[in-house]
Amino acid sequence: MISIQTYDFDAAAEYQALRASGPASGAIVTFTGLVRDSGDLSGVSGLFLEHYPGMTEQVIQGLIDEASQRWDLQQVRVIHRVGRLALADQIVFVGVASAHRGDGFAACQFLMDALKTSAPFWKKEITSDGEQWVEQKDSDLLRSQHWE
Amino acid sequence: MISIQTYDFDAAAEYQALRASGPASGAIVTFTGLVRDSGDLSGVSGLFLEHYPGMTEQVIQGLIDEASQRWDLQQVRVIHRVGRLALADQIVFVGVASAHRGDGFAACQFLMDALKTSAPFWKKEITSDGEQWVEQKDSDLLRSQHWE
Amino acid sequence: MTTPDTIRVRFFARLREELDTGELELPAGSAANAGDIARALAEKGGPWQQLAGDQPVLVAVNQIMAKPSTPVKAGDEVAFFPPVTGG
Amino acid sequence: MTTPDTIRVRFFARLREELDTGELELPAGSAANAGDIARALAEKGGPWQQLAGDQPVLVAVNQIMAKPSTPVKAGDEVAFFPPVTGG
Repeated sequence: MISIQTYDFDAAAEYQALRASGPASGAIVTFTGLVRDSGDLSGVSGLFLEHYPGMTEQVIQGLIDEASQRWDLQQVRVIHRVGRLALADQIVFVGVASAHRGDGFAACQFLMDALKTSAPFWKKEITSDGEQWVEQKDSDLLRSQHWE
Repeated sequence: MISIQTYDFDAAAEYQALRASGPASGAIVTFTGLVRDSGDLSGVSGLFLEHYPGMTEQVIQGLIDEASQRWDLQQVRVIHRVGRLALADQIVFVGVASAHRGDGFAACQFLMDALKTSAPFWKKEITSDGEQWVEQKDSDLLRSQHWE
Repeated sequence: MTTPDTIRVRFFARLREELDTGELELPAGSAANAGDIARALAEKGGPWQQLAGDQPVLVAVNQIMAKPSTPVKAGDEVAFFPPVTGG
Repeated sequence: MTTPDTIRVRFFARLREELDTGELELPAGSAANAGDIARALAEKGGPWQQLAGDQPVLVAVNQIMAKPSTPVKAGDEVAFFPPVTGG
């Protein structure tokens, strides 16, 4: 399931939903991204996140389909927030339930790497001196190419 | 922080503690292992977990120290239950807070792989037909060697 | 139902801000592919030039990642945006 | 404080069950290393033979993973157990 939303999410409720995915699930891997104080700029006090409604959901569904073909997964959950976020706010959640931990770790990491390079989201960092659109990282591109 | 305990843990509280690790944390990766219905045996209704008190904690502390040297981590939490567990019960929790997701994923996966092959825990599967000690998996040894 | 005779062009993030434009419409006959649209808009000068410049600009046609050579026709939605930075 | 003149030997999991023994004490002078202890106990026969057999049995000395050649002395704790299966 995919949610793109301005409001916060409850990571605990998402974990419980993954845990309820059935008696074959032996592993739950979750990733949560938080607004941290230094990105391209230092002294970051918040972010503004823009996305391309419609396309974003399609791209993420494609990534989940690909992950489900490559690994043996019981359940996948992706949440991405958009709009204004403050320092330490939750930005993104990727959770995977699987029988074996290897599949769960690989799928969760693949989805995060691919989200960073393929899903139409754009992040602007806000500091007391102003704001600036974040540049795409070469390291993110390399991470994503690793899965191809 | 390391806990070896017979009682259940609250994954939501552990996540919140990792989230509170400070404004430099941008990534939280968690792994939770659950009792699943098929392991070496099928129709598993529960597990019995034994450990070597004292040595277990030392080994896990050594693994956390190693992970903290290899990757840039803000906080690490390991919980492992022992004693009798039922189907779908939580067995183990490894949570890592880090600035960047690459460090968090690598450290969390390293700790789980190493726990499986280095920490003195032994698992017995319980079914309606009886019980049987689990054999160590070659796949776990290979996963762990990957980090050496 | 009548088919629209225009192409909807959208801009996101830094591009949207620098062009001061979220979307516009172009007559469908003016462009055979996404690259034609970028080149036509670049002729407006100023910040529009970056659509045909050296800076990486991504393009999607009907909400699917595309290339300059991807054909476009009446009723299509073409979007230009910078490399993505979510997650 | 007097130094104990024995070595504490412990068994875990399947070994503990098959030997029907969680721990025992041996006189310290009887063994120079962990392998000596395994071989001495294997002479008890029956399930004890596996301590010197082909099945993998791990050994720890003073709660640190060790080898048969690891020296042991009075007051040490030596543990034998199967390959671990936690997590």
